[in-house]
Formats: sequence, structure tokens, C-alpha cells
Amino acid sequence: MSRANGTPYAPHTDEETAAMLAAIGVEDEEALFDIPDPVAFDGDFGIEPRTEREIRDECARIFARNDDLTEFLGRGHYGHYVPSVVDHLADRAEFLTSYTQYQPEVSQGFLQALFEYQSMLVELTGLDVANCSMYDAATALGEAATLADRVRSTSGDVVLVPEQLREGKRAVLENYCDGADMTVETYPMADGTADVDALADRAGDDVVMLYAESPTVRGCLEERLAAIGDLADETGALFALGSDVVALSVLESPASVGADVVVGEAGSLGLPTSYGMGLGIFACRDDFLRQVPGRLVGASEDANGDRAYTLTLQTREQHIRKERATSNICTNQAWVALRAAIHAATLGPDGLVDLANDCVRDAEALAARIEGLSGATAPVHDRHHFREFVVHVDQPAPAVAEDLEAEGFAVHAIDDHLLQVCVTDLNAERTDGLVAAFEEVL
Amino acid sequence: MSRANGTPYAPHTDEETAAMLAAIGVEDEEALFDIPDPVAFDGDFGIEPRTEREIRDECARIFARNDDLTEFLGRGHYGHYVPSVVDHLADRAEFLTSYTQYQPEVSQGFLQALFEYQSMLVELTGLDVANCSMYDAATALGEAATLADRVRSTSGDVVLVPEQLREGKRAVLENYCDGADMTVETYPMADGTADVDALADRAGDDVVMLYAESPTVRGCLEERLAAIGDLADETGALFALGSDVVALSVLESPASVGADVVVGEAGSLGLPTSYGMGLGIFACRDDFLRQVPGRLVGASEDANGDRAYTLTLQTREQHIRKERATSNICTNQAWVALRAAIHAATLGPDGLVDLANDCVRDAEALAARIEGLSGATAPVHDRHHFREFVVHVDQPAPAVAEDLEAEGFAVHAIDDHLLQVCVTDLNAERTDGLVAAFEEVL
Amino acid sequence: VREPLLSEKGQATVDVREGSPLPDDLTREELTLPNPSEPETARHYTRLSQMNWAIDAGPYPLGSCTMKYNPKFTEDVAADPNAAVHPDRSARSAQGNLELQYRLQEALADIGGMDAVTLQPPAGAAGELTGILVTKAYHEHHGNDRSEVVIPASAHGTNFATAATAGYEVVELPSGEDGRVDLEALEAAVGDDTAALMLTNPNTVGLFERDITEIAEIVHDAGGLLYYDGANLNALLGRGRPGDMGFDVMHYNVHKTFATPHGGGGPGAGPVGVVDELAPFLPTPRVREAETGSGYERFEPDRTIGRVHGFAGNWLVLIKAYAYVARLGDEGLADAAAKAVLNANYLAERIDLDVPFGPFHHEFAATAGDRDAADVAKRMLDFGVHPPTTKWPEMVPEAMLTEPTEIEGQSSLDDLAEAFNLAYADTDEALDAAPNRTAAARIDQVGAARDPRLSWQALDGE
Amino acid sequence: VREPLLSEKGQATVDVREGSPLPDDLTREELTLPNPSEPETARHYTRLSQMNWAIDAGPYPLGSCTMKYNPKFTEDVAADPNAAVHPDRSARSAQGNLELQYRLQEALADIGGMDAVTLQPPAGAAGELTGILVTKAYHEHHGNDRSEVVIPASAHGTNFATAATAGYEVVELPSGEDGRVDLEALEAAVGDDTAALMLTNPNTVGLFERDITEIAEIVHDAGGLLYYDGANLNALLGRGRPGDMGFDVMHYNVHKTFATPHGGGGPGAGPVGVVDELAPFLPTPRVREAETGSGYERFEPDRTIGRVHGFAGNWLVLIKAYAYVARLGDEGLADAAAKAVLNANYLAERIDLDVPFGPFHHEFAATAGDRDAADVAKRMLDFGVHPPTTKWPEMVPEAMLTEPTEIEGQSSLDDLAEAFNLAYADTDEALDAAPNRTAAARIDQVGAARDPRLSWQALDGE
Repeated sequence: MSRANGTPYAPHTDEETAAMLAAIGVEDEEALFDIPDPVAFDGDFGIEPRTEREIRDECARIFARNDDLTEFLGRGHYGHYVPSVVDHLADRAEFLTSYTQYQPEVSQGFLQALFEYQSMLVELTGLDVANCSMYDAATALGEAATLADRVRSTSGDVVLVPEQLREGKRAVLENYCDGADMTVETYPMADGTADVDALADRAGDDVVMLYAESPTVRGCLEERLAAIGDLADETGALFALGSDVVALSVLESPASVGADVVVGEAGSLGLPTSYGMGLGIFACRDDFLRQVPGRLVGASEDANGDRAYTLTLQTREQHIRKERATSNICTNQAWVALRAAIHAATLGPDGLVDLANDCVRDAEALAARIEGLSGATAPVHDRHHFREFVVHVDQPAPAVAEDLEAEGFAVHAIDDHLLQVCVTDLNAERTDGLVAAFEEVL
Repeated sequence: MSRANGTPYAPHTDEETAAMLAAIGVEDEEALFDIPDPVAFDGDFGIEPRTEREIRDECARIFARNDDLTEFLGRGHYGHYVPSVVDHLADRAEFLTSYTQYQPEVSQGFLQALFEYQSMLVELTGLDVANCSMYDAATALGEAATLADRVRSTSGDVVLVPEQLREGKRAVLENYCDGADMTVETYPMADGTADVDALADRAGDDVVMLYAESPTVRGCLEERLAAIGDLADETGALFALGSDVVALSVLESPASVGADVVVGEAGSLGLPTSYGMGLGIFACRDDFLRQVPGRLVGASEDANGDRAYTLTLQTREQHIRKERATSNICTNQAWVALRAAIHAATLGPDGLVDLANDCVRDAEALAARIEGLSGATAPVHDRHHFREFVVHVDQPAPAVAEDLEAEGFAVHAIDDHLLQVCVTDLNAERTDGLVAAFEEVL
Repeated sequence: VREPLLSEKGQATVDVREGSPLPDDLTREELTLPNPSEPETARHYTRLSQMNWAIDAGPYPLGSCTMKYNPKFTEDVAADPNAAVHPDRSARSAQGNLELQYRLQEALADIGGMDAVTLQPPAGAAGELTGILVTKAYHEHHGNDRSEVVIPASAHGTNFATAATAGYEVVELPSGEDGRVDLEALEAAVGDDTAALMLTNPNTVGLFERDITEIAEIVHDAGGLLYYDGANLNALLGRGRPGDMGFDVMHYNVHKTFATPHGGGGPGAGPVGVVDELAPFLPTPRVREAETGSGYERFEPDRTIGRVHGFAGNWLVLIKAYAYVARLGDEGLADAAAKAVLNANYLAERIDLDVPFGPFHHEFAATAGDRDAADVAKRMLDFGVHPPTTKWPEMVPEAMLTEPTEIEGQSSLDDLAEAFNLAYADTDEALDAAPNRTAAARIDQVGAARDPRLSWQALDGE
Repeated sequence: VREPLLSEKGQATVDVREGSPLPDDLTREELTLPNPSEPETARHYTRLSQMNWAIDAGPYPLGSCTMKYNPKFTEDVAADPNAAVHPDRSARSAQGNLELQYRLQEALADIGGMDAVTLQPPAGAAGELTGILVTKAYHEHHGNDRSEVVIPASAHGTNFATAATAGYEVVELPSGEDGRVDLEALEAAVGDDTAALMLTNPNTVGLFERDITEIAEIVHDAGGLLYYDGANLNALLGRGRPGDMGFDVMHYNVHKTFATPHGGGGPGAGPVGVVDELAPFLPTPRVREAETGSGYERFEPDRTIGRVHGFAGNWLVLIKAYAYVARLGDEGLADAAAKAVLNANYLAERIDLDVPFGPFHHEFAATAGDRDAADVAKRMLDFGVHPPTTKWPEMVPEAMLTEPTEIEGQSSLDDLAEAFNLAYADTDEALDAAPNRTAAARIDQVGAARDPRLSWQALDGE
């Protein structure tokens, strides 16, 4: 009758445990373990069990030690308001507590949701195929490079990326390239975007993949993507374009500028700012279908002739193809993709376009206000901006950032005298405060 | 294609609206309204629509204007820690967004959950029948009085209640009695519980219902319930016993002391302190089955012979019996009953008994600590206590309560020199602070 | 697949007296209840939920029930721990709650065209009782000895039960030929004994009482008050206000009009609005702007009827209602009514059943004619929708009272109409055998009432 | 009842250039996407969810996947808005996050018997890659030119793919007769080229590698490192630690061992633990107690491999893992392993299928013999349970790799066994026709791959 398990999540009463042990024919649970003494462990980690209430209180106290700042931070991780319905629907246990859809007959719901997510990405990129998620933009970029390595016939091994690139993205890419004996090299930037002339000089047979992004890490929109696409095309390199799911709602379609692959971040929909947790986009042309990394959901039929969905082309994957798989990815970000899809559905195309347009307008407006302050120039780059822009400050940038933090605002210090500021719907109403704080500290 | 509805929750595109109007054969929506001009309204309430984010922010700001107090408050409304799983399960849309179960074939889930709730109350009260909820303890008491009026053959019209009774409960009871031409009278209390001897003197043919409660409003446990039950029995009055779902887990079974009806509060499980929102218990003996107010769920069979559940004995109810119904109640607290049932299931009988025992121990312990302070005596009543107890303070009680509030603690001032203090698992760990605050202000 | 009862999955019996801090004579011997683990609990209720229709599953066109979508964000607003305070807090330390109460009172007063509002009644029927008790107190205060409440035959059952609960005799008013109040019959029914006329407008077949001004005059001339049953207010939002029509007292059903979730039977909330003359009789306490200083305070109306709930009503529900009203604003409220009426009229156009009265607003009572309305409804379940309210109101034979609300779109209404038409045209055998695609087949309700088994204890030995 | 695609319920096309703040040549012309109302969205995803198995619906005994109950409170902990900060915050202003990261690093190090932990890898496979990159960096730093990674044939597919991704050649190690590593074969496989042996313990048929000390010696003697694949760590919690067995580097699967929800395919998290010698190679940044003053700071390990995720990994998942570990504590962790092993052994006892190897721990590979394991699995779906992993690992013919985890009770295991036995004993026809009580009947997976249609755009004209 009584239950005295160590874990509160096992249901066994003492009687049940005894009956089960008897059925197996052993004395106690210890007898089931086949661990030789020298490597056995006594279970003493020194971790005191706590009640769920104690843990909620403990973690609330811990997280309260994060300062209460208004964040004007971006550079690859963006917060937009996530409608409440996203949480309520994605948190449904049938989604949240399910596994990868190995038995499609009892997984139609999640499969269809992922199929719809893929379809939204197909619309946003103009490409033929989108997988149902990578970890984040950085790992998606790495996977693009290994795909390029497999499909390109150039004599080279160079992945060419912008000189200005999110440091984390570059570092992840290096790790993927390392295993495939590729090297990462950079091309110069001019005023926040690619120096296309310099890039033309650099492009050549040794380049396996050419990567550009728009918006760039500095929030600038590339204006000559088609030219970059042409360069890639001419030299036989794969053209990988990096972007973001919100920006893709309004920017010229990647397909139309010749992108072979689109990578980037879709976690700006569906996720709050979550310390960098993301959702990697991976879309490409049909030609590379059987080289795509990650999971793909396809439409099929069931035995009744009704449309049904299933994971497909699994022979690309590690659990079938092992060391010849297109990627080692197994668990991906399916639930985050679900969240992004629900968020996108909630916004609809009107809402998405409005949100994207505000990313342009709000950045422009805030830059103009900061430009009006003495000791600051903004935007540094003479480009169109999306969400964020660079500010030149006469004083040392790290000190200014620190002073702003003391005033309750977080911005990036990206160079000795350069700050970067990101504005979205979440902080747009706090720009007065930021401008006032700038005035205070400059 | 575009949707420009005033309400964000209507899906109509302009095209759809036009098509639907055409199908009906009218020009516009106005043409569907048959409201004569003199009483038509122009729609100007002056309520500005806001986005969901604005409203979340607005309400968060409003609620932040409640002071951050540790509440040692009870007197009929109690907070216990509600396990997270209660929220997650009760919030499932199939429960939360469903209606009363008029079509049982597609409502088996909620019906079974309510049947289980009724069964838990049957176990806790020892009575034969429990309905699936009333609004709160006060209205349940009112309904008990009208039931007594219908079933008792005494010549009288008096509902006899304790002199010390939650004021709101008394006031609600008066309103129910008023319509049935009953009057509410009181019997004296001795040291926080019924003065049974005085009660014996008062009892008589004119009493339709005799009400006692344990714990009493002052947190004292009645020690002579069986004697009170006998008195009611002897005089032909209905014996209604008031209690609380947590106390019922350990106190002598109402059936065993002769209770005909049990009313009280079950919202102390499943609900946080929520400004008094409750869940009324209503249980009674089989004799009164067809006089029970409110909804009852019964077991039956479906056409396949499988067990199935349905609302039953609906001929008692207003939608069938109209002015001869047993009550006017329609919408009840079904979802709160679901929450209480989940909470009870999560605790199990062990957890419930532990929780109840702590209600006794923690109150005793805190009273003893306050007794140790100069200028205060506790507990005032020489009784066993459940969760709460009365403190005598030498200074004026309202001033002490106000001073304690300034220190961050809320207690009841119930008389010139009497305070009342309630301790549960939610504030038990803050008793050091309360005692220190007492020391400070006394 | 049937889900076993929690008790069938395993119970435990605890010896209560062992280790009890109380003497044995105050305690029970033992307690026997289910003891599932948390995973078992989660599965049990998850599976149960999957056997339950809900507005998030599909249309729920129960006439007079106004089942519309419950915006998710309102749940988050109500879940704010700062709102979860004890009702006995001092006003000074609960200014946030008082402010929200005040704001909601004001908004509801505006929407109803009323002067004063109480939020205390915990459901619509409780609101009715409150309103009638206020009426009674008003008459008593003015020395009027009035013993009757007049109610149209087609009114909600709660009206009758409420009047009786308040100690009134009910005078039932037969419906006119056109489904509305017959003025002559009304004249005949009211008199010196009339305390009030309780009226729903639009009425329970969706018809607006065009003669409302005359109705009000007749009742007022007789010295009675006019009570507005707010169940159908969704049809009037922004289009007409009970106060402007001469109603003296009304209740609001927040789960109907303001989209708070019905929770399978509650909690609801039934705020009551009254004209100035009746305000002194409202339940205590009410909330107002502080008479001195800033902020808000509680106060006791001069001639209050006392209380209708132990505390402040169903607070968490009231918060959601506030959030909904704020989300819609003027345009949204008026549009909700417009789309609700559009949808009802479109659906009525699309179904093959006769709809005897009109022009109706947000709901209509189709008639199943020579079919049994309840059987047609059961068959509709097989087509993946929830049927309407059946066999009520009685003035329409084999009534199917249908209220799609504003949240359905054209295709959803077309699906609903198809289910109506298929079921209505189906064979007698099919209707008798329905439903057969649901979690349970047709349930024996007569047997359930004949041999009531109301707890798992009553099933012992099965 | 099929739920239409969102696109089938209605799409809208927006003219992007109209009113755009950008010049036309930077924008697309139009955007076409579904435009459901919120109620339609809610219904769509509610209905989809109802067509999906989940651990909250019933047993999910996929071998090597460790699907156990995800405590609900961990969701609340992770939903704390204070935790939802930007990764580029200064350490000074993100002390809360750093503290939790530090505490989790420490707990995981203890549990694995490791010296240093990184939380950055966003999934188990990413953890593997991190561990192998660390291994590679270590060898390179020491001037070792090693090109091979040795992996048992029965290992998870990710091991092979990971080694290849890191640029290693894979040397596949055949299983011994007893299902475990054959020491002689191992001796033969390792050598100067061996960078590492990747091993799961218990292995993928639940067998503990009893010779682990000898295995470690052989690999270390050859100059290789020993990598622990944490997929089966649930069986060892509190009973044995990879670090104590001679493993140098390991990853943890938090959704397997620490009950974070799998979310239908992720997000997971794959922290990596290493012994002191390898700590300098871990990804940057890591978190430590501040060297001066109080609090925590980020630091870059001396010879870091750089990064494996753009930011700090799957943060919200890591929070849940912390909460789970805190909830269980020492006794809970050890008991989770005990009950997981008890359950697997009990279930194996109850089924009619042969289980070729033993003694197993948390999972076992039954064989369907002359039946098709995949067909048996499909038939099991009809009995209301989820089947095990099928046809893997290959060393067991027609394998049904079964892992019930600790959360099932005796009756649940009995139900599972009954489904196993009924399906296994069923006719060929029944197996071929299965499943037929599920939302979809048997799905044509070959056809799906032959004619890939991967978006609603690809369905146009259907």
C-alpha cells in the first residue's frame, strides 16, 4: 500500500515491487545489476532531494540575480513578442512529451505540423525543400558547408564568409569544416555589407561555398545579393545565404538571387529571448534533396488511400546510413519549429510583414534619435537596417555600455568606439529611456 | 483576402462576409438587426481596444499595486501549495473550454472526472451522495437551509447557527433563508466552539436546521459533534456540518457524528488564494437524494454495454423543473472541482493526511511561539486548532495588525484585542519573520 | 478505450490515528483514496480530456449558451501571482485588486447602460438571485407588498427557479404568436402584485422584443421593475443597451458575453448592474474611488441586501472578463455582435430544417418537425460537430436552438449545416443507433436516473 | 477525421511592396501564407495534438530512447521570465543564469564522475561531436596523428556519423558472442591509429560491459581515449559512474536521463563531461566561480576547440534538467535506475518473445523470430500502446528493443506485455492489415521516399 520510492515519478508500491521481483525470481533490485564491484558506485553524489515547491523557489531566487535590464541586444538572437496562444498550444502534452515520429500512424499530428513548418520555409525562401529544423543558425551554416563539400566539384576546400560575422557562428563553422578538411576564409566588408568587388577578386575555383547574409551581423541589408549569387555560380561554389525568418518575410526571395541553400534563424518566432536557444533554418534547391541534413517530413498515403505524413528519405540519416549519413544530427529542434509555425500562423502574412517593416522603421527611427545626440553617430553604416545598427561613440564603447547598463539598458560594445543597438517590438516602447540614458552617459 | 474585423476572434475575411450576406440576401450586417431606433445604441462605450501584450502589461502593473505581504490569513479561505501538475492538466483545453455535459457521449472525460470528485467527497464525508460542486461554502450552507426547509416536518422556521460565524457566510445564509421564510438565529459559543449545553437549552421544534462547523471560524475543532448531532436528531432538525476538504481527511467522519448534510469549502485544494474564489462542498444522506441542489453525475451504460457517465436526476434542476427546482444553480464550479480532484489525487491519502496533520502541528507551534511574547497570549481558546488560532494582544488589535502589515505581514483583527493568525504550508517557513515582527510591534 | 476510474487503478488506506497530533476521538480511523503517481495522474487526466468535446475542438453551437473562443492570453493575465491575494486583506494593501474591480464595474456599467455594478455573484443564476433580491429589497424599502414575478414561458429555467428561491410566486406569460411578448397578455399579467418582469432580449429564440419600450412602460406603470437576463447580451453589444430600453436591473454572464472559459460547467461570474435607484441595495462591499486621497476603497451600500457569495465572487474569472473587454474595445464588442448575428442568419439559411420565427439575431430555433430533435442531435455527433440545444424552448416543436457565435467562419458553418442536413435526412434506424463514432455510444440516461450510482463506492461489486 | 492543412483552410497574399519602408529591389513582391484566426489556429493545433502519441498518453518503450515522464513543474521553472535573457549580456548582469549553469555543470560532473562539464552542445549527437572534437584536439595538441575511431557494431548510428563528421575513419568492432565487446577483437582493432573507442554502457541491448576495466586498459594502452555515449546512463545512475570506469569523455542526454521533454524530436541538450586532462579543450565559454570577488564568471578554456553552438545551447532545456536532478537527489537518482532495471526485467519475463542476451539492465532486445518485427510493432499500436524500437540493433534478428523506464507500474507493464503477446501471436493477415485503430492506417513509407512531396506547395493540384 505505501509507496516509498526514491524517485517520486515511479509508481511502485512496496507490494508491487515485491511481486515483480518474485516474478523475475530475484531477491532485490540490487541482484539485477551486473556491475562489477571495482566500478560500482555507492550513490553518494551529495545531492539533496528537494520538493517541487522548494525548487521553484530556489530557481526563482537564482534567476532574480539576473539584473533587471531592458535589452537592446541582437546580433543573431532576437526577441519578439510571442503570443500567448503559442505557449498554450505548443505546451499540449501530446506535442511536448512525444518522441521523434518513428511510428507515423500515431504521430500524424506532429508530422503534419512539421510538414506545415517546412512549407512555410519553402514560401519564405522560394527554395524547393526545407528540413524540419537544425539546432541554430550557426550549426545550420556548418551543415551547409559539409553539404557543399559533398556536392561541389570544385578543386578547392575554401568556405568563404564575410569578414564581419557573429563570432560564435564562425567558430561553429570552423569545427564542421575541420572534420571535412575545409578551411574558412573571409572576404572584406564595405560599410557593413559585402565588398562585392573585393569578393569578385577573391572568388575562384578553390571556393567550395560562398556565404553571405542579409541582414548582416551589423543589421545591414545586403544590396547586391544577386551579384554575389552570380559570382558563386560562375566559380562553381555553392551559394549559401543566411537570414532570419522575420526578415525573409519582406526581403527579396533567396531563390530569386540564386541561393542554393538558405540557413539562418527561425527562433526569432516562437521563442522568447532564451539565452541564445535557437532554431536553425535549412532550405535548399531540389538538386540537393538527398544530401539534406536532418529530418524531412513527406506526404504519402495510408492503406485507406487517405493523405498521411511520415518522416522520409531516412536513408540520408545516421540511424540508417551511419558514417555515410549526411549529418550526425538526430534530436533536432522539432518543438521549437512547432512554436515558430504557430507563431507564424498567428501573425499571418499581414502580421509578419508588419512585424518585419517595423524592424526597419524602428531601427531607422532610433538611429536618427541617437544621431541627434552629441558624442554619438548613428547609423555608422549607410545602409538599410533591420532591427539593429551600429553607433559610433566618441568615448570608449565598453565604458559607455557599462554606464548604460548601470542606467538599466544593455547594448553591445563591438569595438573600441562602436556600439550596436537592436530594437524590436519588445523594447520599442523603451527607446525614450534608452535615448535619455545615452544623453546621461555620453 | 484581408480581414479587418473589429474582434480579433472572428475569422471572416471581407470576401466571406460579403458572400454570407449575399447568401442571406441582405446588404450589410446592420440589416440583420431588428432594434428600433429609440433603443439602438451607437457603440461608443469609450473602451479603447488594446493588444494582448498591452493588456498583460497593464494588468501586471495593476496587480503589482497589491502590496507584497506574507499573508497569515484564513477564516474560510485558505492557500495550500498547488502542485504544478494541477495547472497543467486542468488547463487542457478539452476541460477548460468545454460546456456542461449535455451530450454525454462526447463528454465522458469531464463526467468521469466529476464522478471521481463526487466519490472522493463521499469518502471524506462518509455520506452517500455528494454533488459535483456549489459556488462556495457560504452558498452551500444557504442551499442546505433550503433543503432542510423542503425535507423537515418541524413546525418551525429557524436555522440555528453558531454565534461566531464568518460574517459573509451568515449574510449569504440570510439571503437564502429570506426567500424560504426562514429566520437565522444563533447559539452561544464557549471558548471557540459550540456551547453544547446552551445549545441543548435552545434546541426545539422550531429549529429546521442546526448548523455546526469544525474547524470553527476561529480555527477550533469541535469536540462534541456527536452530541450536537443527537440534539438535532432528537428535535427533528437537519444536522448540517461545515468543514473543509483538508480537515475532513483526518477529522472524525461527518457520517459518524450524525451529519445529514456536509457543506464547506473544497477550494483549499486545487486553487491558490484567489481573493475568495471557492468550491462549495455539498454532500448528504441518500434520503435527500432527490432534493440535492446542483449537478449530479451518475454511472450508466452505453448502447454497447460499456460503463458510461452522465448528468443524472436532472428533474431536480431548474432547466427541467423551473420554479419547483431544488435550486436555481446552473453554472457551478465544475472546473474548480476538477482541480481539487487532481490535487487530491496528486497528494494521495498519505499526502492529504500529512497536510492535515501539519495544519494542526504548525498552528500549535506558532501559537506557542507567540504565547512566549510579552503583550500577547495565544491561543486564546483552549482547544485543538486547525491552521489558525486567536491571539489576545494587550494593545488595540487593529493597530497591531496595521503595524504588522507595515512589517510585511497580514493577520486578521477580529475584535478590539483579538487577532487571528493562520498558518499553512505556504507561509510556515515565514513564521520566524512573523514572530520577529510581532516582537517589533508589540 | 475506456479509462478506468482512479480508484480502479489503485487505492491506499492510511491509518489516520497513527502519528496523529489529535486525540483519537477527534479523528477518523482511516482514509481510503486513490494514490496514483504523478505520471499516472497525468495520463489519467490527459486521457480523460481526450474524451471530451470543447470549443477548441470544434463548433459548440448550444443555443443560449454562447460558447465562444476563450482567448488564451486571458489565462496568463489571471495567473498573475500578484492577483492571488486573500480576500481579507485591507483595502490599503490590495489596491491592485480593487482597481481592477473598479475598472470592470465601470466597463460593465457602460456596456449595459447601467449606473452601478456588483461583481460578487459567482454565476449567472447567482446574478439573477442577486437582482431579484435587490428588487425585493427595493420594494420592501418602499413599503410595496408585491408577491409575483412575471416570466415569459420561453425564459431560461433559472428565471423561474430564481424567483422561487427569492420567495416569489411565478406568473408565467405565454408567448405571443410571433414568438415575442404579447402586450395584451402582459397587461393582463401585471398588476399590484407584480414585483418584476424578467426578460431576455433578444429572447430565447433570438427575437428582439421590438415593443420593449411599451413593455417597460406597462411594467413600470404597474409599479414593477424590469429585469434583464443577460444570457443573450452578446447579440446586443454596441447595438443596444438594456439600460436604454428601460431595464432597471440586469445580470451579465461573463462566460457567454465576455468569453471566459466555461470549464465544463463553471466557474462563471454573474455581475449585476442596476439603475441609480437600486444601487443602495446592491451586495456589500462594492468598490469605488477613494473619497479621500487616491486609490480605491470598499464601501457598504446604504441598504445593502448583504452578500450572495462568501467573498468577492469568482475573481479569476472576472479578471479574464476584464482582459477580454479590453482586447475588443468598442469596435470589437460591436463587431462580435454583428458577426454573431451574421453567422446565425447564414447558418439558418444553409440548413434544411424550418426556422419558424424571425428575424432572429444571434440564435435561432429550428424545428426537427416530425423527427426527434434529440435523435437528430445524437446523429450530428457522428459528423464531427456538437449539436445545438434540443427540445427547448418548448414553443418550437422539436426545437434545435442554435447559436454559432461570431467565432465560426463560413466553412465551419457550412460543415455544421452539412451535419444538420445529413442527420435530419437520415433514416430512423441511423438516428436510433447514433452516435457510433464517439467515445461512448448512446448512453442510457433513464437507467442512470432510475438506479442512481453516484460514486465509485456505489459501484462496488460491479 | 483528417485535419486539413493550414494552407487548405485559407491563405492570404500580401503585397509586400505596398507601404514597405524598403526600396522595391530589396523586397519580395508578395508573401502567401495561411491566415487563420486565433480560434482557428487553436483548433488546428488542438486537433493535430489529438492525433499524436505521447508519454502522457501511455507507455512509450522505445529502446535506447528512454522516454520517461517529464515533471510538469520543470516547465514552470523554465518559464521564469527572469531566466529569458539575451546571451550577450555581461556576466555581471546575468549572474542568475551563470549560477544555474555552474550548479548544473557541477551536478553533472558528480553524476558522471567527470572533472569538467560544458553545457553548450544542443543535443546528444552534438555532444558526441563535441566530445570527439575535444579528443581530436587533445591528440593534436600532443602531436598524436590518429585517424581512427573504434565503434562497436551495435552502437547508435550517431556514433558512426559523429566520427565521420569529425573527419575520422570508423573501425567497426563486431559484437562478441555474448552481445558484449570481445576483448580479443578489441585488441585487434585498436592501435597507433586509434583516437578513441566510443562505447555505450550498458550497451544497446542493455548489457553491462563487465570487462570495462580491461577495455579501458586496452584502449589507454594503445594511446586512445575512451568515450562514453550517455544514451543509456539512466541504467547506471547512482550505481556506477563512467569516470570511475575509465572513460575520459562522455555526453549526457538530458531528455533521456534527466526527463526533459523530447518535444517530438527536440530540443535536447548534450552536455559533455571530461577528465581534467581534457578540460582545456572544452568549448568556450565555460562558467566558474569568480576568481576574484563573489559570483560567477565566464572563461575561455586554454586550448578550447571553440564553439559547437552559436550561443549557450538549449538553455530552457538545461533549466529543466537542473530541476529534475534537484527533485530526485541522491536517492531518487539511484532509485530511478533501480526501477528502470526492475521494469525491464519484469516486462521481459512477461512477454512470450525470446530475449537472447542477459542479464540486461534498463532495456532488452526481444526477437520476433520468424515474424516481422515492424509488423508486430504496427499491430501493437492497435492494442493502445506504443511499440518498441524495431529491427535494431542488428545483432538480434527482428529485434524489438524495449525500454519501459522507471515510470511504468506493474499493471502498465502487464498491459504492455499483453499487447506484445497478442500481436506476436496474431495472424499474418492481421499483422499485414495493422494498424487499424489509429488516426491513420499503415502509411506507405516507400512511396513517400520514392516521390518526395515535402511541402504543401508540392501537393498543388492534388
